[in-house]
Amino acid sequence: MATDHELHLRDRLTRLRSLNLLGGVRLSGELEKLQRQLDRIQTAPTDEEIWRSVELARHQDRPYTLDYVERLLDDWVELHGDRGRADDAALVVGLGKFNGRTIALLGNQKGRDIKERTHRNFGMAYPEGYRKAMRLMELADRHRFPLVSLVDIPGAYPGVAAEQHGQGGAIARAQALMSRLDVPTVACVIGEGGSGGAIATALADKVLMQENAIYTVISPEGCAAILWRDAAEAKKAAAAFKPDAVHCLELGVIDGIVPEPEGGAHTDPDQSAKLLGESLEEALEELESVPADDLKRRRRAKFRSLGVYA
Amino acid sequence: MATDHELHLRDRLTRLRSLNLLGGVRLSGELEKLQRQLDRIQTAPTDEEIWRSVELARHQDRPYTLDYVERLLDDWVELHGDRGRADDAALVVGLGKFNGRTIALLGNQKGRDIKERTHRNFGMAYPEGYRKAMRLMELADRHRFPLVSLVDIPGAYPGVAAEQHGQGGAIARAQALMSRLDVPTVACVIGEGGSGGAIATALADKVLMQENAIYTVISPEGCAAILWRDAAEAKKAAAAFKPDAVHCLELGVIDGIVPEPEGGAHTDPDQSAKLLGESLEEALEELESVPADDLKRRRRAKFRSLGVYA
Amino acid sequence: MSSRIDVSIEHRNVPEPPGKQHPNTCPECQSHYRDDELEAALWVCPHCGHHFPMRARARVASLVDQGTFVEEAAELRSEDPLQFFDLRPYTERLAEAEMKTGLGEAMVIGHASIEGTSCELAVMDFSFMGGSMGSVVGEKFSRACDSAAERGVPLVSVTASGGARMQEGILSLMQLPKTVCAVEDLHDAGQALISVMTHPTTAGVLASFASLGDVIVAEPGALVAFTGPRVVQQTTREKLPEDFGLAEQNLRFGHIDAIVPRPELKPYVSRLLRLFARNGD
Amino acid sequence: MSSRIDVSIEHRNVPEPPGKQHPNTCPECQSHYRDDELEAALWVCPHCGHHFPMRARARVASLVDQGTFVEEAAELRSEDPLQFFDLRPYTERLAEAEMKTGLGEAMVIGHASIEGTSCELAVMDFSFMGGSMGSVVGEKFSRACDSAAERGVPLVSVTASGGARMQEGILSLMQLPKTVCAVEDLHDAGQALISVMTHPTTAGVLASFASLGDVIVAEPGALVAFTGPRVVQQTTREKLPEDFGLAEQNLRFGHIDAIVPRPELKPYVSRLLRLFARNGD
Ligand SMILES: [Zn+2]
Ligand SMILES: [Zn+2]
Repeated sequence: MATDHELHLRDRLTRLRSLNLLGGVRLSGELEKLQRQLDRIQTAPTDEEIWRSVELARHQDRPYTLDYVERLLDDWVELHGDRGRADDAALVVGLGKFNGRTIALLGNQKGRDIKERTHRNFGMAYPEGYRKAMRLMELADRHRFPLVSLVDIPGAYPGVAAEQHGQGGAIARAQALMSRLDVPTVACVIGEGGSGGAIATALADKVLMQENAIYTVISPEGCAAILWRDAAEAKKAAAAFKPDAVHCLELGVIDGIVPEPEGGAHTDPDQSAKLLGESLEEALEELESVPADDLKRRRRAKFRSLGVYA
Repeated sequence: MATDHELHLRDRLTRLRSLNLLGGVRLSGELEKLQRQLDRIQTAPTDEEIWRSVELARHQDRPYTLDYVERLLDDWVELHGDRGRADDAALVVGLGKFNGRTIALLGNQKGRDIKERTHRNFGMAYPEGYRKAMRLMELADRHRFPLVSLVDIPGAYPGVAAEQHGQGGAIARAQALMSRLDVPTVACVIGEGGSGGAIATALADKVLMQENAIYTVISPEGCAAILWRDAAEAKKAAAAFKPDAVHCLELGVIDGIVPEPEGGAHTDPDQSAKLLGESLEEALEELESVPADDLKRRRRAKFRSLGVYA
Repeated sequence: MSSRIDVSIEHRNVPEPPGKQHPNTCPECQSHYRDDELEAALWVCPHCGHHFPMRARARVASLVDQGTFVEEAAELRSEDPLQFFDLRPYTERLAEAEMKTGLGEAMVIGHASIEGTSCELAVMDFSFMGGSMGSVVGEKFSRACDSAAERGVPLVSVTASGGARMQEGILSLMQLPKTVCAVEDLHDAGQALISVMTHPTTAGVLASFASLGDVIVAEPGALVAFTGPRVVQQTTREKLPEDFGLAEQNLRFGHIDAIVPRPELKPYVSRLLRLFARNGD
Repeated sequence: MSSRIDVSIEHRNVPEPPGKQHPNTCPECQSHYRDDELEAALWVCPHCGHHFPMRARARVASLVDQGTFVEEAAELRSEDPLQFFDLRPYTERLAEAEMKTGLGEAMVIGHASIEGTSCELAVMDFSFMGGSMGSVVGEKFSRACDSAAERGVPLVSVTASGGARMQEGILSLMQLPKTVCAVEDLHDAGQALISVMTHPTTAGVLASFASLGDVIVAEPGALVAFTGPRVVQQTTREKLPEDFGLAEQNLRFGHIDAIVPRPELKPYVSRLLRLFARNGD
């Protein structure tokens, strides 16, 4: 299986090498990075390992957005409010210095204890949260701050108010805004990248995943409940739709994998932050050399190329 | 007094003629138009006439936005909603054909009977209404439709929800958006142009007033209640702050006066619409020949030049 | 962790199964019709106005000037990138859907004219796997945007979708940003998207291109919600408002521009097409 | 027509007169202080934290690095374009305000550095005719934007305003679009506006530049409302929420980024200035 998976990756590498890269769709350095990823991955994820990722991605001690902010940014100023109705604590936004440059950062924020979890709605934003995120995106664009988005949301929130306040439209418009930004954008799934709630803030020039993060169109439980008519078959569902980072890389959905400490990000938050910081820096440096028009064109072309059909 | 007022206008004309028109602030044709206005006005408004304007501007039979839409536009499609929380009936927005071209039109809409007045909150928008207006402005900008704004609002609405939903910010942002539009914009006060509620949708390339409309920073009653400590002194207040069209033209606040039928707009809505249509057409034709960048620059320069100080 | 489970079932807002009721029986007033009666009435109940589901080809025929529709990208078919197997293989489900519907996928695209004005169309069909958005739906919509941009005409989309194409996993989610980027490219080319939402327009389709229409209209009674009432009720245990998630609620909350009954849709869209036709350039 | 009257009194959200209470007596806890005590405490009650009004020059001194403030446009004075006369002539009111405050108008502008970072400042003074925005306030703010753009530094505004300058009639309203356009020009020049709202920030100032800050902060307990509680209550006859219109409510409803107690304001603004300083270009 390991060999099999490695073959897949090598195969993709070969195809990338031979590809006529239309209109600069792929950023330079892609091949080298894929090679490095390949060298690093020793074994491909088995069904058991996929499930372990699901568990680690949801681990209650896993570092959240503000844990990384604290370790990676100087002069952090959190901003609040959608300038319309509310300040949604499930999604934090702000400005800070990252390796000397000002960046705009947004991220889902889960809670550590039951009170904070309720306050932050388990990281699941309301439409007001997406609108706050859009405000930060506009601020970033206006002042040419690169945008970093940390994604960690079980899924869009299924609530009465969320629907009444226009959740579908808010998620659509957040993506549309990201597709229009003239600044470099990097998204990283740091835990659960759940469905529309995740993609709302992940239409980025570079999309990364931490090694044990998952990225899904529906949670394993939700998928199992529908297709197997039994939410307990979640493990089976996960094995079937493969939400792990390696498979996402293989499908071209993400651009790179951010390593975690042995045993998962929660075992060593400082080291996790260091590794995340290195990947973000690498991505930003590469993007900062690209002209704004090209950035936007490449970003859209990348997402418009996703899908497999005949 | 008539002569006196005429002298004022002639004086302004003389000053305009001698002015070194910095950076194309004033649109060409301004002088000719002022001359025409001057020729048309036989008598300057007395205190009595100012108060008559106040009464006519508020006349219960005065044509409202939709009365003009019906008479001036083909293929009218009203659009609804702020894409967030509500559809505010106090402010209508839509698309239609005006003399063969598609325009975006927005306007305050008062009600005719008590039920409609309540439904439309007497034309006083909530923040949701300003956000709906902004959505139309963005639509106009995206598709290069000229924007026409008809202003008819007693004043911004003093309600609990209006404050909680961010009325101040909404009015500020509506203006900011108008200052950024790349399309020709014409605003016309067709009744009451009351305070922040009016200016929210009146930061236009050309600002017109109907002959008997009023444009005020505060209603006569409000001003009287504060300065004379008696709302009944409204007539005195109106005479003091001069909200009529001729004085607004004289102060450089508006660019032209739209004639009304003898006796006021309500006496002949068809003729009122015809006269309004002619003025709008003239303004749009002039603006349509100006490059987008110049439009925006001139628009901002015009508003930045308003005020009298030493 | 029960909340986690509930929370996640957000991509399957299929309307309640009609039980044993015949598809030609009106679920609102129980009137029963012959096929040709319903077809003649555009699948709107002549008695109570209930809007029955409408198939993609019938929808196209009801909107365009006769004989003007030219289909595009009809040959596209889904692959099975995950070799997905639940109780049955994805490939089998696809084959069955094609057999049942006569369509290669849940969306039909092409160009046409409506009351004499040219446009591009992208019409979904709920009968094909619940109108779920997989790679082919995303690609077809994306091509429809490009076709509209090239021809310099507006795009009219008619949506009907119950959720994600789970069998394509994360690639199904990626059709959201894909179609969003396609709309943005269409807008940059100066063209409009007119979005017509029919029952049901939910989940990923609502959270992407359908909500980006320059004008958005819905059919009466259509469910227009990211998460449908059943899942919301399971999660929140709240009593839901009577019209929760319906077009009527969406209009009241400011999310759509109008509710247009099916018989009025063609002239309404036609009027919009005239408005969005380029101003003489 | 009583509703019309109520509706219109929206530009005079002056806080309730303190009655005969001495200005150095805390309205919250009744503690009384000597001038030098209050000055040393930045006019924040050492006992309960109540923020007393702060004069413009004191505010500038509390924010900038000592000796770095250079005032601009101090010579501007209002004219009386309407020859406005209510119970007294406008010119008399202006002269009295200048005598009382030692200021030519309700706003002071200039450039300075804060913890070593350069910026432009535009600071209002409520003591000058209730901080009402007439032509000179608008012009000074407008010039502050240009000065910031020319120097390539952010602009920090500190607002305190009870309403419109009614005596300048419609020209007072025109200061809204004027200052809005100035902020947009500042933004086009790549510079930021940091908006600090102090008690009270209402009416035209709130409905124009103050709400356009890239970052907006308020002092604790500040009234931040287009229409103040008194007029809203008169109009709606509703019982108002406890903190209606206060900074705290504005934070909860998403209108401002933070509430910053006065002693923390300088380091907070300084941090923002470092963030908005151009990234190495
Ligand atoms: Zn029926
Ligand atoms: Zn105290």
